Amino acid sequence: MTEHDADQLNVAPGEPHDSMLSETISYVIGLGLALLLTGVSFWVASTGVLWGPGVATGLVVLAIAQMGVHLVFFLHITSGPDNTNNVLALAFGVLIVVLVMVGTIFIMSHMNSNMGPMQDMTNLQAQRG
Amino acid sequence: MSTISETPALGLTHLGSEDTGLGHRGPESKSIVVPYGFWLFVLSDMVLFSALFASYATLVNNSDGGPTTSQLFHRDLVAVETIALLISSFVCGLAMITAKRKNMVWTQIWLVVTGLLGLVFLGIELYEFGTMIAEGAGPQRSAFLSSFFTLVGCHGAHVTAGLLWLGTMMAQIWAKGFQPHIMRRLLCFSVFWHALDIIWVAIFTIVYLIGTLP
Amino acid sequence: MAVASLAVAGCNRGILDPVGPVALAEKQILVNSTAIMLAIIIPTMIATVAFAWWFRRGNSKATYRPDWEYSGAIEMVVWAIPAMTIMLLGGITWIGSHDLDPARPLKSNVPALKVEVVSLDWKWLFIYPDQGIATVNQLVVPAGTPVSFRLTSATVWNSFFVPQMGTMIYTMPRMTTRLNLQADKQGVYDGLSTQFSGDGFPGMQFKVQALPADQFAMWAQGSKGAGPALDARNYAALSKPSSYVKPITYGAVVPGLFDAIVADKAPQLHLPQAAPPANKNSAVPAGG
Amino acid sequence: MFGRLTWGAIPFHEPIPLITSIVIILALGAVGIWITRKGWWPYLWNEYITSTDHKKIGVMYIVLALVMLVRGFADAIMMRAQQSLAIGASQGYLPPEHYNQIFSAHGTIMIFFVAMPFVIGFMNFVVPLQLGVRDVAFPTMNNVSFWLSASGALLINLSLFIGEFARTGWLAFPPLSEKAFSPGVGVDYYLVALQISGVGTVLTAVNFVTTILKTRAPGMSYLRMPVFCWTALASNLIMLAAFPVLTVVLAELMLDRYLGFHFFTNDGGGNSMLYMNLIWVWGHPEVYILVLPAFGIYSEVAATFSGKPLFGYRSMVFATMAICIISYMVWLHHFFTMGAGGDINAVFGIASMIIGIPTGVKIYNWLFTMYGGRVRFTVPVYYLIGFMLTFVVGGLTGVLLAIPPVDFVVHNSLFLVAHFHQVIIGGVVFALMAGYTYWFPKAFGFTLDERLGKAVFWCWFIGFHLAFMPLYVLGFWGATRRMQHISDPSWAPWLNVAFVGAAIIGLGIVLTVVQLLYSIKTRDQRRDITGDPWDGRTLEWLTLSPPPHYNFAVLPDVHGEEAYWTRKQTAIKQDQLIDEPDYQPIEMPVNTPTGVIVAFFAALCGFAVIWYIWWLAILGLIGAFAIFVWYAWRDENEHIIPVEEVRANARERRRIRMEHLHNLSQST
Ligand code: HEO
Ligand code: HEM
Ligand SMILES: [Cu+2]
Repeated sequence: MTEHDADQLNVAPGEPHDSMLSETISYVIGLGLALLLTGVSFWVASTGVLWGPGVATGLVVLAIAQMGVHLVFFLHITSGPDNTNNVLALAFGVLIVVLVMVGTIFIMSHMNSNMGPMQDMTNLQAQRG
Repeated sequence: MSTISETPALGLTHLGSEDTGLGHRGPESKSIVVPYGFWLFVLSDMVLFSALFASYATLVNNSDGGPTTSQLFHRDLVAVETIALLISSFVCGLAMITAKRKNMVWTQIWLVVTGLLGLVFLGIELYEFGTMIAEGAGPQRSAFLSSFFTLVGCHGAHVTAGLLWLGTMMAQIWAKGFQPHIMRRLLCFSVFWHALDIIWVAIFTIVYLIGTLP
Repeated sequence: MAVASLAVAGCNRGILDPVGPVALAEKQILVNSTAIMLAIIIPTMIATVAFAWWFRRGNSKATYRPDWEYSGAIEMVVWAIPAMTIMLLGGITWIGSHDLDPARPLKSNVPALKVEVVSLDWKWLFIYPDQGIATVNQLVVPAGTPVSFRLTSATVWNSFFVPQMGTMIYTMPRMTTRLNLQADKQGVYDGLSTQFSGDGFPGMQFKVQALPADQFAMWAQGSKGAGPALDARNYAALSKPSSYVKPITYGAVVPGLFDAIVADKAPQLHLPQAAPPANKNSAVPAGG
Repeated sequence: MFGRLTWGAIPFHEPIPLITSIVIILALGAVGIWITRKGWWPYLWNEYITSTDHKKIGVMYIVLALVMLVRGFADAIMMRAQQSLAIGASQGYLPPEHYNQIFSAHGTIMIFFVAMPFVIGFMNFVVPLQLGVRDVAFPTMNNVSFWLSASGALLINLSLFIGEFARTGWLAFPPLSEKAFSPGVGVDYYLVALQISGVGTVLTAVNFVTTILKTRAPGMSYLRMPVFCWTALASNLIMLAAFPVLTVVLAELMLDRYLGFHFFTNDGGGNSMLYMNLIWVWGHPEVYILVLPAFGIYSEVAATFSGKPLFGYRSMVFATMAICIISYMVWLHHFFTMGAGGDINAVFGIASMIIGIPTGVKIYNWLFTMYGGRVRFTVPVYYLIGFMLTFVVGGLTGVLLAIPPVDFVVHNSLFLVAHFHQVIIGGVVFALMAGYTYWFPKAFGFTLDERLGKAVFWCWFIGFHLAFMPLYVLGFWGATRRMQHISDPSWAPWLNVAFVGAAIIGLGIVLTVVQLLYSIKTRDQRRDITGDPWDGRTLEWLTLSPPPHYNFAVLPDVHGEEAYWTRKQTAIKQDQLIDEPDYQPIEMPVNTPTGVIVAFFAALCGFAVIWYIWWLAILGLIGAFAIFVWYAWRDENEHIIPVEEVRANARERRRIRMEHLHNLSQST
């Protein structure tokens, strides 16, 4: 079996597989979107127009969007059938990343609020008072 | 050799003959296998960063009476860093496109630009670290700063490693031309370089922007 | 109050011999869950031996079914039975984790006794904030009264555990954990650290004495003012590494010592009433 | 010049390590001289040390594991002796600073340098053969991975001669492991050795996930992969996801110790609970990295020796992948007693128990594999049954530990020690011994002696129960782990029983060596000529024993779920092989010294870091980079095996195969 056959059914991550023009256009679009999202992020973080408590969430959403842009336009990870394995691996990776981060933050915030020094200060005051 | 087979009539290829999932066509070619392995490695690197992010998120408030996020970070510098890295990633993509067409001159030019922009990024980061340490806000100051320097520094170390790799790649392309195995490595390099961008997006959002919200 | 401790120690049977509500509940959960699981595990073990033996190659009476590899009914059963068991155990776990959460105060008509626990290298300091006294390696509590512990460590991690009273909990530097226990029977119980803390670790044992409430009050009153005082100086002497330390009783404690230890500020405790002379015998390193 | 390294680092004044060191050095010297005398160095260098052949690398991993098992066992028996002696008034023969090094070294070595290399060794040897391919995806990297593991093991053992080992348990919890409380080099040895071998493990994971997902024989779809390959896939996915976290948490501790950072220190706002959290993010999945391939081995053994396909293949695969994912969601069960609160404890407790469901399904599937079979009571089957009897009890105690109110009274006790030895010995070690017996003829062309093999089994089985069942009892009585001295004299009888049990295990280990030597001596009577000594069902039995470097002259074409069994049956029925295929020249990866050199620099650099010899560390790093560039410069990665050689070998093989086939069709 030739490499050519294989390429039709399966691509390597990061490998663009079109004509020069469309490849370049894909990168240009990617760059444009990334710059746009970056700009919006910095603007959102510094403007006073938006409702404060929502800003952090907004920034996270923008970051996720930008990561998506990088994945699609720079790393060429798409949902096409030729990309199944790449996407599966990515999904596994994302799952683990989420478990590690969310799990740790969830656990550690409980630990800190149950046992951290902050609460002791309030106790101290409660006892004294 | 060992070729007891129940249906000798069937040939080696099963293209389209069975709907049993990927891999029924036999081992993939190297041009698939190598970047795929590298992709897995990059994903495990992402897990590594997730642990660093988790540490940072846990320790960010433990400044031990020392400086806190909003006193330390300068958004304008970070904006420049971000743009440098973004464009570097973009130019790296251009280098891939020209490399595929075996255009030596342009490939080298784009790779040089990629590297220079990476150096700009690294320079700004080192400058930031330098001023912080000079102000007494080094990693030994508090748990918050330890985790900050480790997280951002680890990304910086990746960029440094990437630059060393880039240099090696350029030399190889120069000396050996666009042979298939060189092209595979170049592809891996570009995956690495783009992935560093993705991690940077998380860093500037979580550390620098959310960290300095009022 | 001097109950002959050695006679009692040594023949207690740890968590199988609970003396308070917490330990009792935990033992029951342990026994019940074991029984529930044994109900499946034992038949499984029997079937393992039986199947293997019956279907041994030499047995001509066993039918050989070389292609039998699937049975929907069996599949369903082998998924369902463990799943049901886990649902049952999961329910117990959910309720038990909340009911027996160490931080949860025990229900009682009697107000809880407050004790502050500090693990040192390698001994236990117990501070009675309301009584204004402190002890080392000897915890005296009134029987039938809940005890509400706040715990921390002045060095590395340890874990405070009195097997017959139930629930252990970590003591960690700069952190405060909480624990609520009660001894209903009077007696002397073993206590120890279960989290390895360095070379003197095996000597980090202490005794718990559960006395009737009135005797406890007498003990507390009698100790007050008698013996050395635990001030910043004495505390510094006490914190020097030592192991297998004999019990000590302090007749006075500087207020706020526990919180100062949590804040890592114990040496800075300068309080007016802290003056009595240092007790030289209190913290002699004892080899090991 | 030499950092903190002085003559004082060598244990001249401590008899036990000194004598051990001298004995080991003499033994190594003797082996070296013997090899030199026999002139075997070139052979070793070409056939093993620089080999990129997955089978050779697998064998090297297993040899490493067996050697380290002896070391880890020596530690264990010393601990058992100490705990039998140091009761009441006696302090035993080991002072705390020594005893504490021993249990730390035992745990570290057993997990990282016995269980891991053993499991990885089997995956190396078996997976490409079962997938019907010629090697792993990245053969050179495979060699590098092995040597990185080996240099980790080297550093740990070096701590015996130079300096000391950590006294902080196998997971080195801070703040105890921080500079303030452990100023010596022990923890540094621990950290550096694990970092180096950890890199090797991540590379292995990349290699095997790629191999399994991207290189399989034609026709081998996912649902035709042998279960061992599935478990290997799951195990490697966990490695890929878990080891980076270990790298991070160890690096953070190193930064604390070396550069004065404040991740886990008591001062500066550090938070030691974070270490506990992160190390268990890795630590819990780690135990499933070990046990999943063990389950795979049992699956192969059960099917082969029952003469039946595995019962419930699909649910086995599903259970494997379920464990793979859930194993990542339960880590908090190792610190219920930290005080996270009822909600968190309950959630993680229940999640932990849920693993019992797919595990139970696996047990029942093996059970029903035997049902209706013709079970041959070979050594691997002994281990299978021994496992099923032992592991379910260990699993039961695991589920008990996962109930927070129960864990509150048995955490850190000898009950816990008994639990994990029961699942590790009864689950992992038994599987490794079964696999060792099962695949030995494939690797070396002759079988191991049955009788001695059964004796070894009984030693492990009886020894294990004597050594660890008493610990459950002691755990209930409040006995805690890591005790250099026991205060309560009434525990003595139980501790003595445990000592006897450990000694019996020791006898089993000795008998393993005897079995090996005896089998080598009598190998001519126990040759495996057919390549299929057990009437196997998976593709590794299709080729020669030992297989040629390239495994298969032509990649086998897979039809049906049991790749080899199906074709074997059809061929028996038709009493003929298919027409000779069209042989092609084969491209195979060339040998490479990269692994040894990288490992050399890694070990050098690691040693320098441990002793603060900074110039040497920098030299090591430069060396490593130079290797990278030099290696990257190579063009020729492969050599060609000419078609004549392939054809000649294959013809010979066909002839043997034909005879075997005749015998088989005559007998059925
Ligand atoms: C190979 C290694 C291995 C394996 C397979 C397991 C398997 C399990 N373990 Fe264990 N463990 C292992 C290795 C360790 N564990 C530890 C510690 C540990 C702790 C922490 C205790 C503490 O620190 O206080 C808990 C809660 C568990 C739970 C479990 C559970 C629920 C399983 C389950 O996977 C078991 C599932 C199996 C079952 C249940 C039997 C078969 C099922 C049948 C027959 C079905 C029917 C049964 C039911 C429905 C119940 N383990 C430690 C301690 C580390 C340290 O602190 O140093 C180690 C090394
Ligand atoms: C060969 C028989 C074995 C014996 C007799 C044995 C014995 C022991 C003993 C006595 C301890 C110390 C318990 C304590 O703290 O009081 C221990 C701890 C431990 N063992 Fe084993 N063991 C054996 C095999 C294994 C194997 C095969 C593994 C893993 C693959 C293993 C992993 C561990 C671990 C992780 C610890 C904990 C170390 C620590 O506390 O930091 N053991 N073992
Ligand atoms: Cu676990």
